This record gives sequence, C-alpha cells and structure tokens, in this order.
Amino acid sequence: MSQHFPALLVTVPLLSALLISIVGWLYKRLCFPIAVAALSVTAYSSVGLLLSVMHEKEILYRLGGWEPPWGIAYRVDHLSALVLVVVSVVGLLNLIATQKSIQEEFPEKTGAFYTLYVLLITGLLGIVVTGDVFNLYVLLEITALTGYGLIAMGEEHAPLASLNYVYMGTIGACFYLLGIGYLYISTGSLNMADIASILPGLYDSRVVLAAFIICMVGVCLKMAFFPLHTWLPNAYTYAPSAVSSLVAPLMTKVMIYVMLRLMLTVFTPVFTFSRVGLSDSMVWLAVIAIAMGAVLALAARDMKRMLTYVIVAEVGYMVGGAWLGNRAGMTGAILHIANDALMTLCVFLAVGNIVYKVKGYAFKDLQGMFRKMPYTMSGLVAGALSMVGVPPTCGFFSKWYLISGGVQAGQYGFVAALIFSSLINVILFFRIIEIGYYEPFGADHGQGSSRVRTAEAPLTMVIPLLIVAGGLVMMGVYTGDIVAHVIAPVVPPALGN
Amino acid sequence: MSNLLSSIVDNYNYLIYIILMMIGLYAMIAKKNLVKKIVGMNVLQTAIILFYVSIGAKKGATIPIIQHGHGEGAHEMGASVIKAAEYINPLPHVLMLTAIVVAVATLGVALALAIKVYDRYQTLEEDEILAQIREK
Amino acid sequence: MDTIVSIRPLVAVLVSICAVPLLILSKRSNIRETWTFAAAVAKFLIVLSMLPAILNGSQIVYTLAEVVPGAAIKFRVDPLGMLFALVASSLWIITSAYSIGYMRGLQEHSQTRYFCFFALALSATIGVAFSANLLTLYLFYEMLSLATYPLVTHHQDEEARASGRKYLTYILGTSIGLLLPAMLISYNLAGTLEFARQGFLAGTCSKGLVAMLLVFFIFGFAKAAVMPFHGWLPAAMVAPTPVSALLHAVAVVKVGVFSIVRVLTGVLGTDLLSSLDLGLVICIAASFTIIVASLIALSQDNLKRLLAFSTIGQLSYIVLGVGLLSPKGMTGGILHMAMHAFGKITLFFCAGAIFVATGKRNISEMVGIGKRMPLTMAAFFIASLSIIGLPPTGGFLSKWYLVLGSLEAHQTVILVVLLTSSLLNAAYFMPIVYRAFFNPPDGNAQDTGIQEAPLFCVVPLTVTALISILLFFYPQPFFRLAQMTVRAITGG
Amino acid sequence: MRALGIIVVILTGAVLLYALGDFPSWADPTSPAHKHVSPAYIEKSLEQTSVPNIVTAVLADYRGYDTMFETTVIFGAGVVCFFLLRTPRKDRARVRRYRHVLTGMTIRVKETRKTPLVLEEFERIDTLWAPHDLIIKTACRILIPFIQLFALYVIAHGHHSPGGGFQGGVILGASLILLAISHDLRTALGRMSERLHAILCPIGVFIYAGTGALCLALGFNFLDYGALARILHVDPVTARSHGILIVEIGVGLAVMATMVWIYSNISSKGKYDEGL
Repeated sequence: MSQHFPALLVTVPLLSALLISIVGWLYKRLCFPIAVAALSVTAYSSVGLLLSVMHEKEILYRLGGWEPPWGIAYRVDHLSALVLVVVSVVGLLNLIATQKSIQEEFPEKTGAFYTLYVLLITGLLGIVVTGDVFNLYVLLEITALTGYGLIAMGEEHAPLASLNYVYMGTIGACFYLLGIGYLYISTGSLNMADIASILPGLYDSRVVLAAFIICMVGVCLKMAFFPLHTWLPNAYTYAPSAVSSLVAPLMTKVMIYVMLRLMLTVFTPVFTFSRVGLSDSMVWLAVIAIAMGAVLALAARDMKRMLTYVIVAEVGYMVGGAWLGNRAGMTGAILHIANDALMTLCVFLAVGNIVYKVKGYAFKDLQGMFRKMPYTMSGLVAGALSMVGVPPTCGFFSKWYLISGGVQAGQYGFVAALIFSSLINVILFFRIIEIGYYEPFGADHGQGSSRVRTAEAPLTMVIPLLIVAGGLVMMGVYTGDIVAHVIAPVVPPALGN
Repeated sequence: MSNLLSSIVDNYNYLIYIILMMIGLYAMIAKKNLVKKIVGMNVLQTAIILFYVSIGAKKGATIPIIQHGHGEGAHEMGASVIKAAEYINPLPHVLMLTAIVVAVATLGVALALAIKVYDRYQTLEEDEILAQIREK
Repeated sequence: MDTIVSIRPLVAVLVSICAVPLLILSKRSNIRETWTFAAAVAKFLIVLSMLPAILNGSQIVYTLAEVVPGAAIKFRVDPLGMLFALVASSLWIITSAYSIGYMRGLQEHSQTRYFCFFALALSATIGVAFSANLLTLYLFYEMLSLATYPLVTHHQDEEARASGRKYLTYILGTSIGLLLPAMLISYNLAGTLEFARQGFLAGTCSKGLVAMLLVFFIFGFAKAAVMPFHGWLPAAMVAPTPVSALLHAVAVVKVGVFSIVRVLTGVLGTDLLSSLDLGLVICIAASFTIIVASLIALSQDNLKRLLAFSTIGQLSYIVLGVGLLSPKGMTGGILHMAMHAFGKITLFFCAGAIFVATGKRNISEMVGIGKRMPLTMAAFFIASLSIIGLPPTGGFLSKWYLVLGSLEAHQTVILVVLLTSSLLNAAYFMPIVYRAFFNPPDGNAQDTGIQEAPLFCVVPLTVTALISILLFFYPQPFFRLAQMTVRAITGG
Repeated sequence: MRALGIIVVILTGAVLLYALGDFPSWADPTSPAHKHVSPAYIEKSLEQTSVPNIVTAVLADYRGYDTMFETTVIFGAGVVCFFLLRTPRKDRARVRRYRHVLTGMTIRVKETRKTPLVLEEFERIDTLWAPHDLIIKTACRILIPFIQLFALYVIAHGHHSPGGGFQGGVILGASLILLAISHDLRTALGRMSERLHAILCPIGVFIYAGTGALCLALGFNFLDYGALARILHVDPVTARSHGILIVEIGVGLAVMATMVWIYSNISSKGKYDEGL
C-alpha cells in the first residue's frame, strides 16, 4: 500500500470530489462526511509519506507506468512531503471548523461548495507532488479556477475582486506556461529532474534565462509578491470566511513552494544564485514588500483586510529568505512555509468564529470579545503572538532563521525589515486585543463587568482553533527536530552550511 | 546584431506570437471594460498556444498519425518502419489541447463572474464601478 | 563543580502554570485561593530542595529541547539563579496572602484572571532565573512581559489602557527592537548562546561591536528601567498594589536587572568588559539613573509613584555594582537584589494597606496616619531604613559592599554617587515617617483610634519587615550565594 | 493605467525578443525539442499502445495524467459556473407567460405548487418573445442527429484520425446548445434536465479517474492501462488502446455535459427558464 501513497494522495480527494458532486444532487447530508473522510485519508497518507521519505531519500512514482521523461512522474522529497502534510492537515482542520458557517451561507449549494473545496485541496496536493512542469501548470489552473469560484461567493465586492483575481491569476499562469515553453524549446523535456540534468550545458543560453525570468514573474504574480500583490487583499477580504481561512494559509504558501521548486530543482541552485544576478534585487524587493505590507496593514480598518496585508508581508519574508542564498535563509523560508500556514490558519479561524457570531469583522465588532468568546480570543492571541514572533511559538523560530540568514548574508536591510514588521505586528494585534479587552466599563471596578454574556462559538469551531493554537507551540518546541530531519536534507549543499 | 536579425527573420512566427501576446497583455492591463479584458485574456492565451504549436513544426514532416497499421496487432509490423523525422512533434499539440481546454474553462468562469458583477453594479466599466464603490 | 541532571528546575517553572487550569475551574473563591497557596508553597519547596546541592558548589541542569543548534530550551540552576529564585518564590507566598486581603478588601472584579496571570508571571520569573542560555532567558522574559500585561491593566479603564500601551511599547519595543538583534548577532558571532563563565563573546568581535552589543543589551532589558527606558514603571503603578509589589518591586524589574547581570557576566564576560574598560559606560548610565530617579522621587506626592522612582534608582545600584567589575562591588550588587526586594515589597504592601484601610494614595493625606496604623507605619519605617541602607537592616550590607566595591575599583565618583543617593533616599522617606507619627492629623479627620487594614494585609507586611531586619543578622544563604557567584565569575 | 500597460508590454516584449536571439531556427528537425523526448513517442507509440494517432496516444496514455486533470478543470469550471450563477429556489421567477397560438394573445400565470395548465393551444413563451422561425427550427431538428452521429464518430475514431474525447464531446455539446438556441432553453432542458447533465459531468470524469483507480486496484500503477489486460482478456498493448478508448468516452461525456451546463447557467443567469 505504502508505495501507492503518492497516487492515493491525489486520486482519493479527486474521486471523492466527483462523488460529492453527484451525491450533492441526491442526498446533501452525505457531502460533508465524504469530504472529511477523503481529507483524513489524504492527511494520513501524507504523514505516512513524510515518514517514509525521512527513511529513504526520495520517492518516485510513475503514473501510467511510463518511464520519465516520457511519462509523468511524481517526485516526493522532504520539502514536498512537508508541504503535503501542511496542506492536507490545514485543509482537514479548516473543513471541520467551518462546517457550521458553510451550512448557514450556502444551504442549497453545499454539494457544489464541498466539491470545489476538495478539488482545491486536490490541486494543491498535486502541485506539491508532481515532478513534471506542465502537469504543475494544469494543477495550478485547477486550484486557481476553484479558488475563483469559492472567493466570488463572498459578500459585497467579492465578484469584482474575484474577477480581478482571474485576470491576474491568468496572466501569472500564462507566464508560467510560456516559461516552461521556453524551457521545452531549449531542453526538449518537461520532467523537472530531466531538465535539471540537461540545463548545466545551457547556462549561458538567453532562452533559459528568459524562461527563468518569465516563470518567476508568473509565480510572483500568483503568490502576490509585493508589486504584484494588488489582487490579494480584496479577494481574501471579501471571500466567505470559511474560504479565506482555507486560501489564505495555503495558496500563497504553495506558490512559494513552487518558486523554491523552480529555484532548487528545475533551475539548479548554481544557475539560480550565481548565473542569474537577481538575488540582491529580489531580497530588496522582499524588503519593500515587508515594509509596505506592514504599513498598509496599519492603514486597514477591519481585521480581514489587515491580515491580508500581513500575508503580503509574510510572503516577503519567505521570498527574501529564499533569495538570501545561504543555508540559514533557505531553512527559514522553508520552515516559515509550514509555520506561516499554521498561524495564518489560526488567526483566520478565530476571525471566522467571530464573524459567525457577530456577523462582522470590523474592529468595533470586537468590543468586549474577551468576555464574550474567551476561547476564540485566546486562539487569536496565540496566532498573534506567533505572528509577532514571541517564543516559544513557531513564528519566532522561523524569524530566527530568517534574521540570522540575513546577518550571515550581510543583508542588514532585510534584518531591519523583519524587525520592523514584527514591531508593526505588535501594534496591529495589540490594537485588536485592546479593543477586545477593554470593554466599555462603568466607573466602578466592582462586579459590574458581568454585563457582557459569554457566547462562545460552537465546539466544532472552537476545538480545531485550539488544536491549531496548540500546534503553534508544538511546532515551536520541535523546531530543532523539524529542521534537522526534514528541512536540512532539502537545502542544497551549494548554499554552504 | 546581424545574427539576431536573421534569427528574427526566419523565426517570424515567434515574432507574430510575441506581438499577439503583447496585444492581449496590453488589453488586459489598459482596457477599462471588464469584458474587453476577458477578450484580451483569450488573445494572450491564444498567442501562447500559437507559440507552442509552432514549436511542434518540423521541416518535411507530416501530421503525427501513422498511416499504416490499423486496429489490433498493428504494432508488430508497424514498429520498424517508423522514422521520427517523418512526423512532426506530437507533444506540443498534446500540451496545447490541454491549454485550450483550460482556456475555455477560464473563459467560462470569467464570463460567469462578469455576469455576477453586472448584476451587482449594472455596468461593466471598471471606473464606473469604482466610482460606485467610492461613493458608498 | 559537578553538574546534576534533574527535572526539578522544569518542575519549579511549570508548577504554577499547571495551577492555572485548576484556578480557572475552581468554582468558589476559597478553593481558588487554596490552589494559589498550594502552588506557591510547592514552588518554594521545590526551589528550596535544590538549595543544598547549589551550596555544595554543584549545579543542576535540564535540557527540554534543542530548538536551534547551539541554543536549546535549557535550564541551569547556579548560585545567582538560585538566589533570585529563592527571593521570588518566597515572596510569592507572602504576596498571595496579601493579594487575597487586598482584592477582597476592595472587591476587585475578575479575580480569577488576576490569580491566573499572577501564577504565569511567577513561572516566567523562575524560568528566567533558571535559564541556561540567552534563548531560554529571552523566551521567559517575553512570557513575563505578556503575562503581566493583564495584571497591569487590571482595571480595564482608560487610564489602565494608556499605561498598558506605554508598558508594552517600552517592554516589547525594546526586547524586539534591541534585544532580539543583539541576541542574533551574538549567536552568529559565537555560534552558541550558552552562558559561559567568562562569556562566549570573548575574542569573537571588535571593540566597537562589543560596545554596541553592550548598549543594546542594557537598554534592551527595559525591565531594568535604566534611564531613558524607565517611563513604563511609574505608568505601571495603575496596577493593583499587590501587582506593583511583587512584579514592580521584585519579579519584573528584578528580572530586568538579573538578565543584565547574566548578560554582563555570562555573555560579554567581565574580563572582556574590563579589558575594553566598558564597565565605565555601565557605571555612568547607572549613576545617572540613580541620581535623577532619586531627585524625581523627591518631588512625588503619590506614594506609589514615589516608590516607583525609588525602585528605578535602587535597580541601578545593582547594575552599578556589577558594572564596577570588582568582586566586592558585584557581591554588593547581587546581594542588593535580595535586600532591596524585601525592603521594597514591604513599602508597597504598606502603601496598599493604607489604601485599603483609608483609601488614601497621596503622601500629603497621610499626616498622622501612624496613630491609626502603627504596625503598618512601623514596617514602613524599617523598610525605608533598609532602602536607605542603614543598620540594622539587610539594605545596609548590600550598600556596604557596594561602597567597598567602589573603593576597590578606585571609583571615588561612584562612592560620592552612592552616598548622595542614600541621602536623597533618606530625604524622601524620612519626612513621610516623621509626619505619620509626630504630626497631628489635620482637623477634619478626627482621631478614630487604631484602625489597621485587614489581617491578610498586615501580617505579610510585618513578616517582610521582620525578614529585612533578620537579613542584617543572618544574611545567609543569600550572602553565600552571592559570594559563590562572584567567585565563579572571577575565578578567585 | 494606459501608461502602465505600455511599460509592462515594452518590458515583457524586450525580454521575449532578447530570448529570440538564441532560439533554434523554426521547424529545424535537429532542435532539442525534436531530439530529446518526442522521437520516442513517434517511434514507440504504435508498438506500445497500438494507437496510430500519436497525439491521442500521448494525450491519453503517456501524459494521461495531465488529461485527467484537464477534464477535471472542465468539470471544475462547470461546478463553478453553477455555484456562482444558479439562483436559489426562493428568488426564482414566479411568473410564467403563455401565448394562445390561434389568437396570439398572451397571459401571465402566477406560478403555483400544482402543475400549471398544459393545453396544446397554449405555448409557454419568454418575456421577450419573438416568433420562432419555422425554417430554423426544422433545419436544426434535421441537422442535430447528424451532428451527434458525427460527434460519436469523432470520439470513437480518435485512435486513427484527428479527434478524440474533447473534440467529440464539444460537438455533442454544441448540438444540444444548437437545440437550445433554435428552440428555447426549456426544450433543451426538457431533453436533458439540469440534474442529468450535472450528474453526467462528474460521471464522465469518474470514468476516467475510475479507470486509473481500477489499475491501481489491480496492483499496477495509477492509470497503467496495461492492468486492464487481465479484465479484458487481451494482451497489455491492446489493453492500452482499449483503455484509451474508455477514457476518451469518459472525457466526451464530461465535456458534453459541462458545455451544456455552463451554457444553460450563463445564458439564463442561472434561472433556467429563459435562455437566449
């Protein structure tokens, strides 16, 4: 069985997505259980995959039994296994956490919703496992399409935001497609490993350079890297809370993964860091991204929008770390993919609970929240601390690696940007926490505070949130092991140690 | 420089695709009308399809369908006589079948979204929509 | 110097965290207070159980997890940490008794939250005391900052909000803005963060860099309230008095100075500092703080604010003592941690007791209060003696050693500073006591005979006052621990 | 905006032109694209899959995994359109219009729970009613069967001639859409209800993915049609060609259904009563 994990990983959710869409027309109530079952299988097999990868180096799976480069092959190494686990676990937790709000928001279209939800997860997983650049494009489009649909069902300006996302996303995808076209024309292959083995002879070819640049632009568009981030805030703000708590943690992170995959596997590290003279400018762009993200977040007037700009900043973290071109930076970037996914999920779930309860996510809706929804707020605080980077939450440790990478690379601008954004995060989140904490109080500090009743969200929403919050700390405490056993093998020796 | 020119001249098809693609890109960025943007999007995708297909071309080769050998057991006798040079490269065409389908799907979704947008604002002109949003 | 591997340090840290769920779950307040006491006593006993081993010159080590290569979450109990832990954990018992009296006396709201975060803060304090490397120290330092925020802003009104903001801005701002970079730079220089006998930075970097790191560290630990980063301490006085007492006379501020001492000795190393004679920098900053703080204290009318400024001054004594880099000076400084703790907490208790009994905050209203609350004011008198540094109180010893240290280091200027500040201390404490006892209460408040605060308040402050006398005669084990620390550092 | 567009276009164009210099000249048989992977397809496909149409072989077998997801993309698009546009029951049109064929007078009927009147001298009409052109109607009615026949041919003959699931599926879909245009949406939906094509479309994809999963179940790799030999009692190579056929049928179904689904959603804004 275990050698078929890679196939199961993608086919099980795919088949169940189809099943859901059929069942949705016959017997709606079954949709949710099927989705849960599917994603549990996925989570199980992805964890199994991670463990088996940790033993033998990397797993190759030939689809259709054809030898790569003629057939399509899965290639699962430590990096992809890690991201797989993150994606499937986040997807599962969010699925369970948001069941209630889905029932409320789409009473008639639950079938369609869960179909798209599971398809989205399928696409993300596929992107992560595949070892073929064109296959990656197809899966990219699956995630994109389903994403458009899910986002557009939000309130007020959601369709417009989603349409803009369609434009930007399509441009990004087209650029990526064009890039791999250039790769194909110069190497004649579509298999990542194969391309990587052919490229060294072609380092000086302009076509390869152009291919690299075009692909990078495309991917940067998709992951909302600073100058190209314009679509993200609206899309994620207006999306239904159940959706934004799915796409916000996963989409950008998986795109970061794609970038790393291109940098490290397809275009070999040697080419990326020594032949393409882009490292410094990318790091500086990242610095700007972080700074702008922080500043724009300050200007935001509601929680969701604020968080979306925080995401823009976080993308800057990872891109910057990856382009520092040293071991610490790369480790930090990879570690931050997992950590950031978790903490983004945490804060968005908390916001989701609040929206479910008070039907709003403006700052003022938070008044007296600590008394109304203590557990949700504690979850929010945990996420906030992780975003700020307070030990022992995991956010601190990835920041640790990123900063020390910056110090080693002598990129003090990057270090400064990271510190700056942590300080801004303190302001951002404590502004929220203050509003929630200081209720409109009477003059007396007596027992007058029982005016606000406790009205916590249902358990199915609170428990996953608290699990995630706990996970933040666990990730932090076990950072050492994760780095040693999962991330260290990924970082290419070309980046020194 | 001269070799650049010559390469451009005998690669005029690539030149055409670049021009097409730029048109599409420009439309997507500069046009105010949402449907015009969608049209631009399709032009962009078509340009890339053109690019791929022209990769597949091969001098003195025909379409990649093996003339002889029909039905069952054709492979035993068919195998030996086939030469790669006689048939054009099938791979780009395969890829483009996929790309076309993806383009269609994207178009469908984009149109659906456009309809929703129109329902909400009673217009498809971006600046008018933004004006509406602002005054709210 | 043998090392024992034992989980006890971790337990000592965790015991009060484990108490938190119990506190939340306990329905009736008596049960809740029982749990608090249980946790406090347990903590103290665990700490105490490690004392003999430490006094025998061995140290206790426990590693939780290797988070970053060269920097684990690791605990190490050594004399310095033990001294601090003893002070903090013993005072927690007394304070929890006091806070029961205080909170009930004023019928404060959401007491459960109060006790929970109090417990958390204590865990953090002990964690800092026992941390074996900079990372662990930073971890608990931040934990303390966040755990104390709800305590400081307990009243949840506008004033609390403002001062809460100030508190966070100073504490988190400095720790993220200065401390974190300093820590990471030193990590990348030395590849480790383990506290070493003579620091791990020796010989890894230039003088300029060391100086920069020194500045970053000293101001980065804003809890030590070295000027100009002292503003949060007076602001934080909006907190309920027990909080101010334990946290702002003992736990938080002492954590600040303790961390500075740790960094000066364990990270930068005294030899490195003296070789680059950077000790002077510290001394100047400290002396400046001492004098200015005392002068400001003179002009305060709100008793708690006065105490706050006096604390700011006293803290810099400790920094100064270590900054002298002379064995006796260091002994004095470290000893002062304990002595000042007992003295200052008594003073805060008194202030609180007065507020509970009479609702008075300002000194000007406390004329003749000695007749109503003789016990309290007696304790106040003793404690102020200890702060000024006169026998027969513990404060005398520490100050004496500081003086010796300044002589040893041939820093007559410092000597002058010390004496002046003592005079200033006297100048702002004695009038209070004098007016309290010998001035008649002003007309409208007629003499109502003896009217002390509730027993839960009075007993603790009497105890602490007595302890600070006791420490004059029997300064053990604190004195021993201080000496051991210094010997370990100087190797002499 | 316009300036930005120009800048972007110029930058991108510059990069592309810059790369153009190192392109292999067009249609050069020795360029890497033709040397590395593709020759194997051309030379081996017939003997490995016994499918003369190399494109079909590569599409459905060598890179069958791509194609599966390509079908999934179509399916996804269908679901998205439905998800976005289909109007919830509560705010669907409550009014129906009928026209008395002989007199040409129209009546509005409030929709009620019980089935509305059906008399042959009344015909249901759209709000914007234009008299249907008899010629078009008849022509289409004659044409559509042939179109569908051709579609089936295209699907079935994809092994030997240009064609396959997608092409055939699109033609099938087109035939139904033609029906909807020439008559009206209701007639088309009468032939093939919403629920039917909404279910057919996942079933189509299911045939594809299911075939793959079947191979998995038979202990081979996913989508390794060679496994089907055991069931179909033929040699693995023929099994592959059969597998391709099965898959193509699935694709055809999915594409056809989705096309109709998307059309009926977009053309009626999800109301499903009045199309174009």
